[in-house]
Amino acid sequence: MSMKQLKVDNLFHKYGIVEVLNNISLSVSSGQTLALVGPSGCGKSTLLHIIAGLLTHSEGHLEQPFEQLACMFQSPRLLPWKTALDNIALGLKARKISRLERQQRAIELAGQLGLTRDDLDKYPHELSGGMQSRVALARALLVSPELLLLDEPFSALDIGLKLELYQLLRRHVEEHGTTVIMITHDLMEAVRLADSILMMAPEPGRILAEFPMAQPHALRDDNWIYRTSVELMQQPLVRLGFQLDGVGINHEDMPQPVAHGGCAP
Amino acid sequence: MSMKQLKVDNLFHKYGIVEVLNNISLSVSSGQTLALVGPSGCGKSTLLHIIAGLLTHSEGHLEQPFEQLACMFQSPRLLPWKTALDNIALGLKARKISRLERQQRAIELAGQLGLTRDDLDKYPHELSGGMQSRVALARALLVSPELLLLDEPFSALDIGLKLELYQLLRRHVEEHGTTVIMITHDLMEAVRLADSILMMAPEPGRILAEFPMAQPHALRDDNWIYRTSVELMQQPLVRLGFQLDGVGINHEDMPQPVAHGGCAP
Amino acid sequence: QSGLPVKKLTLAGPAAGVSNALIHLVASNGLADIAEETEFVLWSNPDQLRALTLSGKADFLAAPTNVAANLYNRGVPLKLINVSQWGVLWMISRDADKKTLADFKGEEIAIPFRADMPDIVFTHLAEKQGIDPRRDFKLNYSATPMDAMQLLITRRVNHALLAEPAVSMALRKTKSFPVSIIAPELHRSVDLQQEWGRLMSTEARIPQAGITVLGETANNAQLVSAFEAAYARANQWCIDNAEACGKEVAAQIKLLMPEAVADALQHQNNHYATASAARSELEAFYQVLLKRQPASVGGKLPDEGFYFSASKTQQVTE
Amino acid sequence: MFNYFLRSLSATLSYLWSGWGAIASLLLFCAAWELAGLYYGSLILPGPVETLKQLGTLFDQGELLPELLISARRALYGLLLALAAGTFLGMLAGFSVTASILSRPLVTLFLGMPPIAWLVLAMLWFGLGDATPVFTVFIACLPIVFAGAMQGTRTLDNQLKAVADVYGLPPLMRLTDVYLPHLASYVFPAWITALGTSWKVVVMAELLSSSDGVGAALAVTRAQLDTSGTLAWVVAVLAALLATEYLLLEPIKRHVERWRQEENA
Amino acid sequence: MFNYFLRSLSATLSYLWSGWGAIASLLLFCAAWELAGLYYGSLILPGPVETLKQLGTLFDQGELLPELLISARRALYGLLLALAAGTFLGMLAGFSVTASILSRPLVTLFLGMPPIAWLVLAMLWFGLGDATPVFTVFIACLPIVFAGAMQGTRTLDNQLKAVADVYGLPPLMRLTDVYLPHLASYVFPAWITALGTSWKVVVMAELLSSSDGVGAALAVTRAQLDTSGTLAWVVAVLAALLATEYLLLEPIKRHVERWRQEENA
Ligand SMILES: Nc1ncnc2c1ncn2[C@@H]1O[C@H](COP(=O)(O)OP(=O)(O)OP(=O)(O)O)[C@@H](O)[C@H]1O
Ligand SMILES: Nc1ncnc2c1ncn2[C@@H]1O[C@H](COP(=O)(O)OP(=O)(O)OP(=O)(O)O)[C@@H](O)[C@H]1O
Ligand SMILES: [Mg+2]
Ligand SMILES: [Mg+2]
Repeated sequence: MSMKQLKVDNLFHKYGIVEVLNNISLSVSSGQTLALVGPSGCGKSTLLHIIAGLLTHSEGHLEQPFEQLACMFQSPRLLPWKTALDNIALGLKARKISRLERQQRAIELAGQLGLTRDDLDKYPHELSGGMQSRVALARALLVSPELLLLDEPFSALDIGLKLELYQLLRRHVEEHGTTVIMITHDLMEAVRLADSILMMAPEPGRILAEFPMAQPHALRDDNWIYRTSVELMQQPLVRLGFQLDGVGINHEDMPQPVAHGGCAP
Repeated sequence: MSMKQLKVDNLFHKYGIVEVLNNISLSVSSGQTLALVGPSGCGKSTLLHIIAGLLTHSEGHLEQPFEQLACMFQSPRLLPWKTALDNIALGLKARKISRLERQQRAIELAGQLGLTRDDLDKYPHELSGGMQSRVALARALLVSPELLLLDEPFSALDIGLKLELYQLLRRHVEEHGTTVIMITHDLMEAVRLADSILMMAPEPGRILAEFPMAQPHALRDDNWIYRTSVELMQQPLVRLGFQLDGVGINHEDMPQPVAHGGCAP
Repeated sequence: QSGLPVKKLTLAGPAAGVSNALIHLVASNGLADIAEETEFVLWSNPDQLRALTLSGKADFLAAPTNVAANLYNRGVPLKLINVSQWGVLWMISRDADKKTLADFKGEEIAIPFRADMPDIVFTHLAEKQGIDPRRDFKLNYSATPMDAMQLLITRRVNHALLAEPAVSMALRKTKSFPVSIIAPELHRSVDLQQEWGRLMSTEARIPQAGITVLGETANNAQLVSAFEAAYARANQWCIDNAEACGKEVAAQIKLLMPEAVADALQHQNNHYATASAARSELEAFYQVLLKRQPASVGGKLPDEGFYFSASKTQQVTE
Repeated sequence: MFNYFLRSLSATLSYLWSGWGAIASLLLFCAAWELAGLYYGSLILPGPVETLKQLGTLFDQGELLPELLISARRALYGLLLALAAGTFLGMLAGFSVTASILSRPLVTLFLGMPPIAWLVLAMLWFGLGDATPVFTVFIACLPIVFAGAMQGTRTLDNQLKAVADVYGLPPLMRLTDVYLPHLASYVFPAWITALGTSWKVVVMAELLSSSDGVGAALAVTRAQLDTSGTLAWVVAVLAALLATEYLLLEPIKRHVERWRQEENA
Repeated sequence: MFNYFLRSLSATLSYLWSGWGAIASLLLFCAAWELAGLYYGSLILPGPVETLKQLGTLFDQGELLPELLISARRALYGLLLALAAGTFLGMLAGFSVTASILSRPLVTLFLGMPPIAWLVLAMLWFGLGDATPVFTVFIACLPIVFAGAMQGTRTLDNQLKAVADVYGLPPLMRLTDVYLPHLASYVFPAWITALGTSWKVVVMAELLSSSDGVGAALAVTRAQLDTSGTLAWVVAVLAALLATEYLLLEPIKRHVERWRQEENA
């Protein structure tokens, strides 16, 4: 497999006149998993949408070489007029795979995500919250994308399911060499799954720090994960980003947003 | 304040012919906080909707003496044609409180939830996921209900905000003597906030066990919370409910669903 | 008998020659010794006609004779007083040489209103001279005389069967700019009245329209007689003063042009008869209609009570 | 599967039940008609019995069906043309702001233009055959369908559009799987309105410009003051209309909208 | 506040811009008309210039405005009645399945019934004055509005209904804050269609049953084969219609729907 690299350089984004992303630069190589963490409203979803090609950024440079991508949004966004099964198979239908085959593959994957055959015949409004988000996740995984974008994929799930799905995701990533960018609020989840963690700060959204996780995935046991998360939580920039030491950011400790005018190089 | 008690006795619920709640009995007295935990799809939201009076149960008895109730749903369910501010103030508007007053109170509460004045002028589709769920939470809190029903209120929020909102919720509960029933996937959250934790199992949804938390709220520090959560996770019924020891439930260890025919007493 | 004058009389009529005298009566206050107040109401389609007869709003109603018989046979309390229109059907053609219906063989002819009186008369006369209208003509039915005129003027057809005053309207229009560029000349062709006389071996006239009296008013013989006399005078006045009459009529009925009304008056058959006098001719006419479209006269010959007669003061049959 | 069967069964039953309701309401209408008929007498308003007798006579004389078929053919052609063109143009206008700006005033013109404005032209272009009523129906129905389709396309949730983008739905599938199901709820009322309009308009157009079809027959009965004949034709048309709506459109609608939540959910 | 100002500014600008587009499209239409007019000659189709001249003459003679006002009054009364009754009945039918089952066939009857069926009754009831055209307009517009309102009410998301329940919205507020904003997107196209229909129908009704108003004037010009006069009246009606739509309805619609997401979001 050739080494592709997704690259974001000095990217800015505005909604109307409000700047929500300020001088974002990052890169992810194929097969890697990048976790985006940061407080609510700091622009994580916006960045993901830009990478997915759903939004056009105001300024800066984006290089997105992966061809097949799939995105799981923050809300499930299921098509209300399709059953869970047809929702999962949507991407395969778009690729003109026969009805029988795509249903078989959808049923198999859905089973791994803990969805029964009965659940699959239901329309979205008849599913529980967690089921809806699993259907959305299955929809994204089923197309075996080169680049997988996940916006808080596990936040609506219980511990048991989470642990199972962590394994499923890792297996999937390793089998297909998928590149993953995931947003999460759970540091332990990021530590468990990511090769690198990007900490963002709000107003305007920018990158505070990057924490590479060198430990090979095979060696990450619960103990290491807990320890590393606690260590991470001690990091001043993390405490600052999440405002863990009280209200208000101490601006002197924190990397400042870039003032910009005109087009960035 | 008089002691009211919400009581559910031998309650069953079916969607069509599928039974989703089986022989549920529970009670919550005023001022208490009850946490519902359980795997995805076990009927937690259904139970909450029944208590809120949005669904009529098929069988059994429900006594809901609280007059003012508010419910935060699993998805934000904001009215798309109202700004965040008007969404928050919805309940007060229904109570015929003047525009000025309800806006003032909404702005004040929203500030405590980390929403700025600018955010409040936005329409729901312009808010980030976490902001939407905070707006929904503020909408529920603002009416100072006697009974507060929360369906995974904090799942879309980052650690910093979560910690702040835990405090806010506790303060609110203590000031107003609010009775709370909350659904959560996070055992630590339940341990931190609840007076009692109800563990549910799926297919059909029923109650596996109840764990009272005797420790006074004032004495619950991070250490105690972590320890208690870990202890809880060791409980066989909890491991069983969340299927933490592998796939498939060992049916012999587990309380069996009640067979029922005809009307329960 | 209640004394004259009565308070108010409402006269109703269509946009056709039969209304000329009614309008003159109103305009010249010719009913002053019969009624304190008079008013003319235009009816322009069968719905209005039905509504008028049933709402009791009209006292005297001008209508085609077959419509009058139809209403009578369907239970409307009315009586025919007179027949004033005796010749209004004409063929209009682009070709000046056509003299009889037989000359139109193989041609396309526009006819307003299928199964209405002009159509029936036309078909009857055609068959009388051995023509099968469905085979020998291409009949092009339109919904209104206006549409038939349109077809004629825009050269979609070369011949049309029209009734006065549409005939005069069409001829007037085609002689005036800008219509004449497209339609340089139209001709008053076959006079269907003449054909009727020739083929039925009677007078060259058809009892086509007249005045009826409606409801309670019919019981007031004195009033009806006085009205009949006034109408006859007004009718004669219109014939004698075609242009003045045209102006009066066009002022009331905006659909009509004064010149066209005057033209029509000049070309009409100046016969006039009371209902009883016209009875035999009427019945012959009704027989023709009955044979072809029974519904157009209400399914049967109207009985005795239909014809107003001043000598007998009958009760109106309900 | 069993579930699915039950679901269809209950849908069919509820449909038949609604059929009874519809018939009851029609019978009520007939009762009112009978009363009014008694009051006004048969020249103005013959009662339903007399009208039905007349209808029977028309049928026996073999007049009814041929004329009805002629009108039905014209109504159908005009309607189909309007549905195709209106839906297509409406969707185009819904997709593209420019198309919408350009097309809307024209559609308003069409909508508001009284038929006499172009009846002459239509007679010139199309003569006195089928084409004039077909064109009249087309013109009358087009704006109705257009408005529905445009609004439906315009109101599709951007979130679902993003899903279609991300999963690379090809244009046709985007249409059939995303737009049309959403559109249905806008387009169906428009179609039903258009259906009714088409029958009414074809009759009026034939009345004005044709020598066969129901309209022409109506013109004859009207000129002959044969009110019960007129009403018999009207009843025939209405029966055909009701049959099309309840035997054709309504089942399609129910099938297409089966994903909608039922009342008490 | 500043934000809000910018927002309204850009909305107004885009509205004016769309106005230019509409005018351009109308001019295109006029060009086509001119061409057709040249081809057919002025007896069949006078061009726009001649028609406008004729319109000017009508205006100078003081004929135009009074007749237009008479027709406008009738169209407006009929339309308002239809809007009120149609929206009310449609919403009722949307709320209650029974009401819907009972009312729908009647509405279909109304929709499909050719005016001749009841014109006589209307003339008997209402005489030859305003009431008959008003009633005709009412009957013609009612089903259009009804269908829109019913479908709008039916399609309101059950989730939002639950919100209204839980927060105890009083009936009026439920209407104004929940149903009407959602309904708007269904009801506005219906209203615009009804507006156009009302003008067309009032003209046709006056043509058949009245001695004043635009329809009666049209009847005169038509009888006198004065084609340019006919077209002048038609143009006057269409101008009035366009003015109502673009100066009245469209701004209201934009205001009510300002919460909708813009295209590229
Ligand atoms: N369509 C929009 N129009 C205007 N502003 C928007 C829009 N979408 C998002 N925003 C604003 O952009 C900012 C970032 O939003 P974003 O959804 O990217 O946050 P996030 O990091 O994903 O937050 P969360 O963790 O709560 O989901 C927020 O302030 C939000 O209000
Ligand atoms: N409207 C409905 N019709 C039919 N079945 C439904 C409906 N709503 C929920 N269900 C089913 O009921 C069961 C319980 O759903 P519920 O939403 O109560 O689960 P939950 O415990 O809240 O799960 P989660 O944690 O994923 O939100 C699920 O199997 C779901 O598919
Ligand atoms: Mg987000
Ligand atoms: Mg739930």
